[in-house]
Amino acid sequence: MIESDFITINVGPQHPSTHGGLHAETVLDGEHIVDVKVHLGYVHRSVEKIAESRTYTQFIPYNSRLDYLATHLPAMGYCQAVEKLLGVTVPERAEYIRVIMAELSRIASHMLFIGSLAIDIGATTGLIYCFRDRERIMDMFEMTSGQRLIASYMRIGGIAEDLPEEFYPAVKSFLDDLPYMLDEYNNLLTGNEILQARLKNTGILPADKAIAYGVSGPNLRASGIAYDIRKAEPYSIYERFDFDVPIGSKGDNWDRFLMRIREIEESAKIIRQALQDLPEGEIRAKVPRIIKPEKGAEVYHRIESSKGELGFYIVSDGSEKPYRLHVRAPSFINLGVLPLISRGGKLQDLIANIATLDPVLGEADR
Amino acid sequence: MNWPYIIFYVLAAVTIIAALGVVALPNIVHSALCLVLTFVGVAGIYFYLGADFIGLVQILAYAGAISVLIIFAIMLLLSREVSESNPSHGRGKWKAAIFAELFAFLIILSIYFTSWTHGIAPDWTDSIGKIAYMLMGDYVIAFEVAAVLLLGAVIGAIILARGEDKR
Amino acid sequence: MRGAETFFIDLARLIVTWLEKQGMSPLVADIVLLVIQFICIAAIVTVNIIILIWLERKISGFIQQRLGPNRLGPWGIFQTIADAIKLLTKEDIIPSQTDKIIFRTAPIVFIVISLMLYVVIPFGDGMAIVDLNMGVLYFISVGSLGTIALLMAGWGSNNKWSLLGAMRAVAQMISYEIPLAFSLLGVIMIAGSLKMSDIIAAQNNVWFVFLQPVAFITYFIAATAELNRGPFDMPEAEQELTAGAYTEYSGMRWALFFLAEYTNLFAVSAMAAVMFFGGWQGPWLPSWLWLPIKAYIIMLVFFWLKWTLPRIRMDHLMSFSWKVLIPVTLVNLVVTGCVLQFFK
Amino acid sequence: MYQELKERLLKNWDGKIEINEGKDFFEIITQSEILFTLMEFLKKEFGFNYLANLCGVDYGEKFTMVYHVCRIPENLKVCVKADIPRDNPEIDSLTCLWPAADFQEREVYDLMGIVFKGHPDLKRILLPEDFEGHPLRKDYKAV
Repeated sequence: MIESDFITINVGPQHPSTHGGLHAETVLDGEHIVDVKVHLGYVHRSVEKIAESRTYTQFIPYNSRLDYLATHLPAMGYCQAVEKLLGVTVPERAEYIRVIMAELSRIASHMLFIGSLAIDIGATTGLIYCFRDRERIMDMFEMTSGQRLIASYMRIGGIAEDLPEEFYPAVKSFLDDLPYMLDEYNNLLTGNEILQARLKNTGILPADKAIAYGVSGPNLRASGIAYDIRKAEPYSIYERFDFDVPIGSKGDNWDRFLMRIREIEESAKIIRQALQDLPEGEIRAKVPRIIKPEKGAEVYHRIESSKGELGFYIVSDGSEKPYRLHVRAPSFINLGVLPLISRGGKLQDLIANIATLDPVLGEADR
Repeated sequence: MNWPYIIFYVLAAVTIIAALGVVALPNIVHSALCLVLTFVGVAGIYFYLGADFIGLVQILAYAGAISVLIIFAIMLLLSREVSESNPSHGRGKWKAAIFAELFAFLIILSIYFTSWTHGIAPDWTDSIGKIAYMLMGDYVIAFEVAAVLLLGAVIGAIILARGEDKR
Repeated sequence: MRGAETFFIDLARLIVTWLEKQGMSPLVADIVLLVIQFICIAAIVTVNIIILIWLERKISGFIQQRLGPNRLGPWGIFQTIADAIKLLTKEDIIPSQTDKIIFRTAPIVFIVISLMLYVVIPFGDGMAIVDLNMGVLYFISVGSLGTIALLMAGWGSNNKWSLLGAMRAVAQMISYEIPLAFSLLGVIMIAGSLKMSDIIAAQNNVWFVFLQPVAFITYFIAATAELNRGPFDMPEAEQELTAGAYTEYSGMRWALFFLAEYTNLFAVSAMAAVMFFGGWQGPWLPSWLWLPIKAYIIMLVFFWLKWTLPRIRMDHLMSFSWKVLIPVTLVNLVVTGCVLQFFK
Repeated sequence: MYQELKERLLKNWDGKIEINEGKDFFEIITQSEILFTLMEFLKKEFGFNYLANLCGVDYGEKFTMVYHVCRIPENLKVCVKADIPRDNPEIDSLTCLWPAADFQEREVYDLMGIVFKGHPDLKRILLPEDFEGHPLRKDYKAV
């Protein structure tokens, strides 16, 4: 009997389907994956070190560059962490606007997920459709902050500026059109036989493994664990909104894909309620110009980002700069599960697995 | 010397040179590709002789499928040199030479002693219909038996190649 | 009207008689005519491909709600020509660790094989270059040689992605040749001939697509796989194998592969038109316009599929061929044979 | 639940651990020697199945490892802190309890220079393998 050799190929860091500088060293037996090793650090910017030499306010824009696909979420998480450290209460209106922005970011990120998953498995057209719709969210970000991709709109104690007049009709028409957009995705992708064959029963992540590996966010919920920090430990004003936490059953790629489509609907629900209840008033709390939390104060604040549990651990030494700032990046920890779900699959499944884990390398490498 | 002869000699030359390449080239993939060329050359000679059906089947089955499978197997083994891929390479060189010479001698003898007579060229305008009637008429049992035999060989090969259930 | 119909045939006759008047023997004149025909085919193929590439980009743009090429010439029609010039003037890069001979010959082999397919295609009434007695068999067997070119490209590049792409190409093309040939057999059984002109003549009353719908569908699927087009574009698979067998190719060598793929695309579509849609037969227009029209309509479906569907997985692809397509085509053959026998 | 946890913890490790309540997280301050057994206890006895976060802090004279452990989906939260001497920065790896620790411990090793005993593949993860120094230490001088 002739034994064939294994082939080791480097999927990335220069590869069209690795969502940035991800490097998966893959050992193949023909088309079968024997082993995968994840190498990171190709876009490491040492954000945590930079934080130690920036004041609390100066560090805000760096957050938007962590998860640049859902720009408001990390900024919101950071600002809330600092507010917790200071004990600042954010005005009602600012909280509502934050929630609207955060959920719009989540929708933008999930739309990009669907689009990039589509193109990763060869459906080029799906990408364009999702990007076309995501563009409208980008336009809304531009209206509010002047920036499309990496808006730094959040401030410690509130937000930078109030919503402009043209924002309301834009977000309303977007929400009205959203069901049609989702219909289009469902017609083009979800109902597609080939896509279902590619995603169903591939990259299975059982619930116990998902928890043990620290997987969070939609990837964890796809495995059937109803754990959403917005529900489990409501931050901001999330306890006021009525929304569901969709869960999957198997934790395969198909569940992870469906999770995103259903979360878009839930996010839209939250935005609708927030728009309805949006109060008038202040948009920023009175916060001293130079922020100096008390010495020895520390906080671990976590929010439900579009990728999972995004945590900020901040230690203060009483100066105007954080003594230590650690970002618990969901993409980084979710990637740890890639070898587990890819082993024994096919090379083409690996691409789908990377796409459905939805890593953002700016966040994973920091 | 007229046109048809030139065509024949060109085809023969291509076939023989390619066949020599199969055995002489050091790189195993090169020799496999030469094998394809040999098959195509032989197919050309079939065309030249008027056996167009056999010529096309030669291209379809040998050049298009069997040689490709050979190259496929070579690629899977991932070794470029003949000496690497064959552990018994170079062993028993002299014995091989003696037997090859004996064989060549036999062929020369048989060529020499055969009385080559030019037959009347058959009417080949509908060779395919005749082949069809023969396969499905007179020789149907032999044809079917061969088919069953091949099926058995394919199933056996698959079972052998799968080996132990690895995955 | 009559003049338009036989325009090319009259032209060919004129050339031959003129050559014979110059004192050439009929055989030499025929060979000269053949050379002219080959040059014409090469020219037609090139122009055709320029239009095809432009059309595919426009159609993909339409499907994806973009404009597509729109800068050079009206509706961007000269974009492909500009691209061709760019590709021609690019530096010819041959990576140092490649198998030089194989790397260089692979694109040439591929384009030559795909051009050879055009020899038997009847572009109009009596306008095949050679109306071979077994034209269909020729088409299938020469088409099967294309695999070797991809293998050579994949092996010669000395790149793991390319090797994987080549292995996929071989597995895919060998598996799909069988349903391709079997689905054409149904048509051949009804027509009772392997000759293209006979098959077209047999469709005088009714197109074979109505008599052999199953065969047409299986042919279409198998042809998509043979052409390496989406959703079966395994060997290239930009998103997985980073263009597979073509990874190391650039400039004109890469363009040759591209050209060969489109050449094949037209040949296979023309073949589908001949086998299932009555070939060059059609009212009003001259016959040499009908075949391209039918082929283009079939190609539009190929474009449509490619730009809509995701890529299928390799093992699904193989099991689809062996477990679905081949049994279906075999059953189709048996049913066709029984019906033919019954109505004889 | 937290009350029961407190009682059991004090029973097992009285004097060796310190418990702070009333914060966002139920906080246990422990020593690096008993960290592993404590964590194992938390996981096995109280079902803290989810290691949310771990990171190191350089306090100049010592390092502190901070672990945030949760039990999901009930969302019980515990923060465990352990000091490590600066001259011998070693602590037990938690990879065998929570595979989630794998990447995070490699990150701490990479940036902070804390060695995790029993980690299967302790290599730099974010920085190149030939990088010198550990940037998140306070005495690291960025050029």
